[in-house]
Amino acid sequence: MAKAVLDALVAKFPDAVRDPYTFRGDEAAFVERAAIVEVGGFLKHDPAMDMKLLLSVTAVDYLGQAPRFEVVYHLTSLTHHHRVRLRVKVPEEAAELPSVSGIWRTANWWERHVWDLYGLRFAGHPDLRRLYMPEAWQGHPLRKDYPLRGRQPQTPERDIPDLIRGPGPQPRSFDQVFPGRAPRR
Amino acid sequence: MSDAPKPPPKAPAPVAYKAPELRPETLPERAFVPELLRGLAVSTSHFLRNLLFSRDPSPDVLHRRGPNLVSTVQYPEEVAPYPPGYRGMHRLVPRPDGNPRCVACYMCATICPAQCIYIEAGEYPQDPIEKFPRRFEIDELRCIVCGLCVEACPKDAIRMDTGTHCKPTYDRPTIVYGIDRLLKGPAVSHRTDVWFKREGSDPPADGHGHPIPPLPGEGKS
Amino acid sequence: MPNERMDVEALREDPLEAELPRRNMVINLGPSHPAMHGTVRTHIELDGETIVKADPEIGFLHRGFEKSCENVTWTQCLPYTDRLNYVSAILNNVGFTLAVEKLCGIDVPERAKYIRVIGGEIHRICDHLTMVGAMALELGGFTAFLYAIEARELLWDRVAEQTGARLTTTYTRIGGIERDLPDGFLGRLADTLTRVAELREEIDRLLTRNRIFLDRTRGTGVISAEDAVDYGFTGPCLRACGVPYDVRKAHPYLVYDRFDFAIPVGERGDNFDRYAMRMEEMRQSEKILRQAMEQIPSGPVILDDWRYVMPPKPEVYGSIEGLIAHFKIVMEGVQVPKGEVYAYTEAANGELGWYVVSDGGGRPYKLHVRSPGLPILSGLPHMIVGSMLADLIPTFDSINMIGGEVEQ
Amino acid sequence: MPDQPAPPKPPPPQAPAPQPGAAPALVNLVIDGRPVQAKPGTNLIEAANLVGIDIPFYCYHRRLSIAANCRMCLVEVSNAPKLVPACQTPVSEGLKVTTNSPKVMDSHRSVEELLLYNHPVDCAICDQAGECKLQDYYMQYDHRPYRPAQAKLLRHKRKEIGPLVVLDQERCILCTRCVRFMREVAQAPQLGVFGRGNREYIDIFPGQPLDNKYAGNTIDICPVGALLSRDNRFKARAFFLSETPSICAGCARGCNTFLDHYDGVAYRYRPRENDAVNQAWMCDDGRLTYHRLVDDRQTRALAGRVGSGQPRPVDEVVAAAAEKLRPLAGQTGLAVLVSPQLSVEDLLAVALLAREGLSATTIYEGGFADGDQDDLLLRADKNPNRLGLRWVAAAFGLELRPFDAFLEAVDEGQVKALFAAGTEVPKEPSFVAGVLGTLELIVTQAQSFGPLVGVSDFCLPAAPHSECDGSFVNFQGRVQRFQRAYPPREEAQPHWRLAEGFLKSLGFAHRWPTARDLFRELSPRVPDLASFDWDELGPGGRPAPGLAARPAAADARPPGYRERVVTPPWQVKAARTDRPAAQDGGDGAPRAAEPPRDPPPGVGR
Amino acid sequence: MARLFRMLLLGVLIVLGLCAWAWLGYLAVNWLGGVTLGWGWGATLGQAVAAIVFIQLLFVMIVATLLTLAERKWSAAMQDRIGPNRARLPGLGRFSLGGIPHVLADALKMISKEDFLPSQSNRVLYHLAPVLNFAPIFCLFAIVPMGPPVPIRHGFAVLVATLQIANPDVGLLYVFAIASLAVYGVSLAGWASGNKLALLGGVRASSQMIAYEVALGLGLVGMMMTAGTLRLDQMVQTQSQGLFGLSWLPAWGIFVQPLGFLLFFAAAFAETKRTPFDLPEGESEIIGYFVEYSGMKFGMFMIAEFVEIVTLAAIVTAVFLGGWHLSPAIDGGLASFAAVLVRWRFGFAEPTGVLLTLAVMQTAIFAVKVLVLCWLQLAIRWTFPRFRYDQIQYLGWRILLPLGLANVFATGVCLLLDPSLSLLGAVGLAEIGVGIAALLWSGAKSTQPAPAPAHVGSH
Repeated sequence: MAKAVLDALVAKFPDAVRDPYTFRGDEAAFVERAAIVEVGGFLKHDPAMDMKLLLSVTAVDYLGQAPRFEVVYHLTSLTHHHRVRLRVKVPEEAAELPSVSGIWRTANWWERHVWDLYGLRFAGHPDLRRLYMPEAWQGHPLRKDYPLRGRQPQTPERDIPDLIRGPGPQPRSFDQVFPGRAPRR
Repeated sequence: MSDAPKPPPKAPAPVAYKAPELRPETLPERAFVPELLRGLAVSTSHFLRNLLFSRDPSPDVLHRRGPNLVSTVQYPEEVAPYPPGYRGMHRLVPRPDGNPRCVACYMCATICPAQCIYIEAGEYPQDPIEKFPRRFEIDELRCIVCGLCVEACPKDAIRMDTGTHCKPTYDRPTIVYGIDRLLKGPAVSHRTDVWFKREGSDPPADGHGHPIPPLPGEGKS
Repeated sequence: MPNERMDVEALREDPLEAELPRRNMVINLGPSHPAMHGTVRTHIELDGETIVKADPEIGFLHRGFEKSCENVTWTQCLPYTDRLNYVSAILNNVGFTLAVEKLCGIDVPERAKYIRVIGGEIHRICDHLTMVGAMALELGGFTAFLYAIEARELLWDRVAEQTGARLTTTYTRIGGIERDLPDGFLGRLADTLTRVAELREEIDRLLTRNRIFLDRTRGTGVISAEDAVDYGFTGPCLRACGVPYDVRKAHPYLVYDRFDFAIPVGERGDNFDRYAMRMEEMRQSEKILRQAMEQIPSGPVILDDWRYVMPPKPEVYGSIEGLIAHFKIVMEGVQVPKGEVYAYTEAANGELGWYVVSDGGGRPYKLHVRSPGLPILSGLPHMIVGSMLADLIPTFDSINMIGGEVEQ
Repeated sequence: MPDQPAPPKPPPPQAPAPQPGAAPALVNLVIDGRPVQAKPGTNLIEAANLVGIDIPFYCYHRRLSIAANCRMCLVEVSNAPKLVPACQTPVSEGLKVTTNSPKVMDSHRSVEELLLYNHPVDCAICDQAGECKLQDYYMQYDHRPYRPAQAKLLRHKRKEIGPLVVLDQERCILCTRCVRFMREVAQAPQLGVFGRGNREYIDIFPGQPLDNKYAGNTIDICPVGALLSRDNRFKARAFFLSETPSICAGCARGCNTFLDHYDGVAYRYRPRENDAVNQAWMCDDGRLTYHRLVDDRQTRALAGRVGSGQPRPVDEVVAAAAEKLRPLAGQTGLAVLVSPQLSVEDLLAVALLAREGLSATTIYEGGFADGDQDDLLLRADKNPNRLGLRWVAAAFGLELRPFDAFLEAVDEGQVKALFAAGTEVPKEPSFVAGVLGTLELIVTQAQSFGPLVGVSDFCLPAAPHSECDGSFVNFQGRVQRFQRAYPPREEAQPHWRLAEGFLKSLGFAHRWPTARDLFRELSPRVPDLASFDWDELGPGGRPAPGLAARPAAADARPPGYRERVVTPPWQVKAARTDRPAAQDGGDGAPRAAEPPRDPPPGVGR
Repeated sequence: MARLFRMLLLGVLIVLGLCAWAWLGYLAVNWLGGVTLGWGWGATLGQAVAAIVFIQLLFVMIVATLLTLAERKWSAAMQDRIGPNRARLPGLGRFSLGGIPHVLADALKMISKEDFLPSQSNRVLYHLAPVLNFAPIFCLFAIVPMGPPVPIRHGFAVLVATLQIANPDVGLLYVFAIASLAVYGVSLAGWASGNKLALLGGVRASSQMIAYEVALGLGLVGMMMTAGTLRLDQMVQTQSQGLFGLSWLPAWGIFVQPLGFLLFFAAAFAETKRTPFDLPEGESEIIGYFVEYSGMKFGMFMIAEFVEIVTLAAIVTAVFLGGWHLSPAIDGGLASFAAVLVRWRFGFAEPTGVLLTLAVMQTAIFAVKVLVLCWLQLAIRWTFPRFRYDQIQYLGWRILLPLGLANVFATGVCLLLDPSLSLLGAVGLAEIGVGIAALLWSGAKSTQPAPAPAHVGSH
């Protein structure tokens, strides 16, 4: 059903949309970074597509692969009930892509979500702030190289010892975990 | 449920969307008082029923009978029964000889999403089980009662069938439960347990095919 | 901001006619506030009692759901999903396992599907009762709230029988469900539903036609259908605007295509319609439940494929094959094929989407939740700017924001 | 020192040249439809590995003779009617190999079922669970229930056959890897196969325990849980352990190892393949040296002599000790004792401290006493970095004198004060402590408790090589990096950081955020280190999806189950800004940090 | 059934207790009045002192205190709960006394809690506000007559003993004057706390007071015209007659002025600042003008609320529910019963004794009416949602005010046409009939749960 969407997309944007595929019933295609706004506008406004509902925007961090990041858009149509997934590759060196919040207002928060957790910037976003983390947070937590342990420098917290194992060799303060690398504010 | 699988029921034709009827504004609604009185009647009827009639003390709220509608369970005096299968506090299941069935395989500690189980293994010198938990501690403050440890136990050694929950305390260390407090409840044995297989040593004493009469408490995990 | 200026010139010319210097009042509703579910902070600018600007700020309940899930096995993710929308945990469980099963390409037994529907619909009623009760409570109608909570308690008792826990169920498993329904459960569930229906109708009598309630909810928090779609609304909030979109109808999953039920649709997209949607959906859910209770077949409740499902306990206790499979699943997790899927279900507040990426290992490489609450919350300023401070409360209630789900 | 412009970076070492007379005619074959080019004589397992196809096997080992008795690696080939064992079959031109046909899969499944037929239900008590090939291949190829036919055979369980090894005959699948290893590599055929048919079993000869120095390798190569270590039996489950590339500090060989650790505690060493140093083996003595990383650790800074030392903050103790040392600087009464257990980075910093901070011209060599030596791996010198010590001392113009000379000097009363980096001494420590008790001032940096700590006036906690990054120089002159496995215990710090503290207290401005910075600043002074690129072996992250990194261990096992310690992004940034710009030539820093940017709009709201 | 019996017994006990209280009150009034009369100071002072003790301290304060418990117990009964029953008195074992010890526990808690002073507050006003709120409300009860006047001879003087603290000629005007003072306490509390939300609450309270003072007054104007006086005891007297000459149908305010009753009740309810008029508190929006208060200062706000409930119930009883009268027929029966009692006790029907006994019974009737009205207020508070700020103004200015004016006009016309209350009573009963009809009609129509739209909000 949504195969037609992919076909139409490839036909309309032969340069920008590539590698359409279907996996487990999900239709998806890769979209060039610069063309996402154009493709999104087409998908929303074309009556045959009519994808008025942007379900979510998220990103994946393929650490170690060449374009490291990938931003994923899920779209659906409330009239035709077809769905499509757009994948946009974003390299780490230029972690920025155009914002679609001008097309779907819901993208506003989803793009803040991606910026907060992955550190990808959206050009043209009206209000690109962190969504969950405090503004002073360092690093972007959902990146694969963000450590699981360790404390953020601006959140001095009381030490909560592990009841069973005791304080022991567990990381306690920043200096103990990473000696000599006291972070700078 | 009968054993024979029923054929899947025939699917009725899908129903089209339909909107509920929205009625226009009525005079009684606009006039405040009648609808307010009707609301008042609801609470008053509850009030009078609960005031004048006595309460069925059945701890199962659903099955309280009579005009009184009070659904409170007065906790220490009345205890609402936990349904069978309710995930209560952990217990370590004993063997018939009183030691825990646990062999310190760390499966529960591995699957525990909260990492609240701490185990230290020791070695039995002679026992065919070889391995036992020298320490087995559960930090009940961390435990999220998901029940995955019970599912992950390959020896039926940890269960959550106590029907109670962890008692509150005033300090944190006392809420770490060790073997002494966790080991309780009836002993359990399965026919595949190691101690049935190695009564003697060299001549094979078992197999899975040999029928060994089931013991009390077996197979009720 | 025209309100913020001090019109000094005019003051000098004619002190009586000049606009008095004034500033808008800025207040923080939350993060700790009786009407802010979870811990949300809403930064509000007031002109008198009229809201000029609103900015919801979330993150106080952010627990790093995705990061946590990326570092545990697929099975261990399940307790985390309970805590997304903690009022309707089974719906989250079902959504997550459906996503993983879609990626694995497996289908669960028929009975498991029905049981998932039953658990899910019970929790849908619970969720709607919570919303209705909370709305009544925060509008001051305490009695209706407690009737809703009483009904919810009864349902949670059934959930406890079914799953072993009242709130955080951890009920489904990849390939099926954790345990079969207990004996006599369906009968007790039918009794419970009857009693819940009584309480629901009493709430209805207390609220639905009450002029005060109508005044408070009609015409407040209005959003048009176009705006709602643009903001990514789904679920009852979208249907209240008149858009008949329900995943259970549009893309039937599990066995929803076998039930006869209707999708209530509103007209105005205001708080009252959202409330009415919930009331009506509870009736429809009860209808679904009664049909499911009639149709449910017997049979296994979980797959018999040891790559995805832990072997039955006798096999684990007695055979090395079962033990190995058990160990591998516990130690390394279910080895989910490499790939990515987006699975979607109708949760209590809208489309719950799971974007799952697997690298072929035992842990999710990426697990993204499309929580229905987040887009709806992002549309909150649109719904309340220009209305009064007091309207924020029913609006906030009617979108039924669940902190755990929105903030992950 | 930092003011001087850094010398140009030495050219990176050339990749080892291919075998002379290279480019022998390659053989072309097709495995599962993929063309493969392999050298003649390569067997099918290795050839399939070239294109990322895994053929399962139990008995095959790259460094042992081929037995082909497990029958797990049977594959279909175009030139034989029956399935052939891939380990034994060399590649041939035009061969078509199928490793995933139904016939092959059925064979795998049958073999697996056969091997599990008599296997005890033991995963719960077996230390191998989690790195057991039976488990891996069962899930991969069989995953079907048990078909009961008759009782399982019972054999000896838990037979302690040597000081380090315990044997469970029931779990054994008779792959004979251990027998072959003892015969071919250890040259001590202490294990044998006894019995016939399904009563066959592996055992030692009566009255002759498995006591060879290399017997521990049989634990590593045993694909199942039949041979297990008595040392860390039941201490930790294999699936909890994370592995970190490390170096054995047991002797001057410097065997490459994996250090397996969990939650900040080391549990074992496993050999890591390195053809030039240790092939795939290590000795039992070295295997047990991980205990030094765990037991009797000295983790608090102490001030005050003879057991009365009170824990104090490290900075305070360093400053106090430096104050005491300052008037002694340049005097002959101050002796500096340096242990060759220290890493190159530690030595560089300590040498700088001795030469410039304390104005010493001689240093004394500490370290453990010599021991056994053999032809395979063991070296008499039981210290991992003696050559490095010599290099560094020479480069810093320090005369290196043996420990006996130090004792003589003490006896003659020439020594009034001692600064010891590392408390390992070649004599009986309590004897040395008694001799040193007469000194006026003893400052030590110690990693573990001992008599020398007891007589110290100031004792600082030093971190062993499992807790910091660094490198050792083995007896061949080979510089080998090791990685930090976990954060230092409690208040311990690497020797070089303690030395940095001393230098700072003595008025020097050296500051090294990481060991890498230290090495880059100081190693140009040492000509022998010039050709070593410190970043050759950078810290690893999580492997990319789909590319399951197979560690080159003696036995295949998936990477650690628990998280690794990754450098957090904010720290990398700090490290980068700290580094002098002149030396920022390499790009070896972990690429984790986002480039610094302006704050996002709306921050200062 | 056992519970039903217990509850009935409890009701009888309460009535008997009220009788005993009234009897003691009359004796005290008589005695103290006699004492001051004997000293030549006139009887007023002594009567007032006795009435203050018996009405304000022994009735209002005790009822208000018990209402704090009753609010919880009664709301629990409406909501299928039990309510507080855990506090125990030492020595009484497991008897919970229906939760009454919770009142003591509450008081203990209030007194022992930290007395918190926000750093941004105005110290003086912050401390003063609770008193400013409580004092006027406490004063309101002064003009309420709780029982009929009983002439008692003291020597040569006749002392008219009555359970009323003061009986000024301005009567109800006193109520308006003093009630509007209480809002100062609320506004000042909101302002002095230095909290924006509290300030909003204070502002809301002031505007609400302004809007509802008008309706409050207009609701009573009709009754003033009917009774032709401002004095409450005379209003009660007016209501003692039968309507249309029927001895079973009393000419209560609620029958001759149903609209006035509704207006006054609604407006007075708004004055108490309880749901649905609890905007100044609005605990789910702004947390209320007392958000920064703790301990006994908060306790004073709270107890003031309950005192206000009792006062409102008493004024409504006096003005609209016939005070201590039931109907002429029942009053007559009670008088005969009193005579029988007195004769049984003293052997002959001593006139003063008969009057006193009747007064005691009628005072108890008054008190029971007050209690029932208190219950009604609590039921309303726990059932309805809260208005919005603009809706409450809309209700006050655009519904209650015109209705009140119309009511005054209609009352005037009726009284002009027929000074004996018959026409007024007929109109009033007609209004009630229409209301009941509408209720029944809506009940019949609203079997369908589907909602109806209301008018769109005013913005």
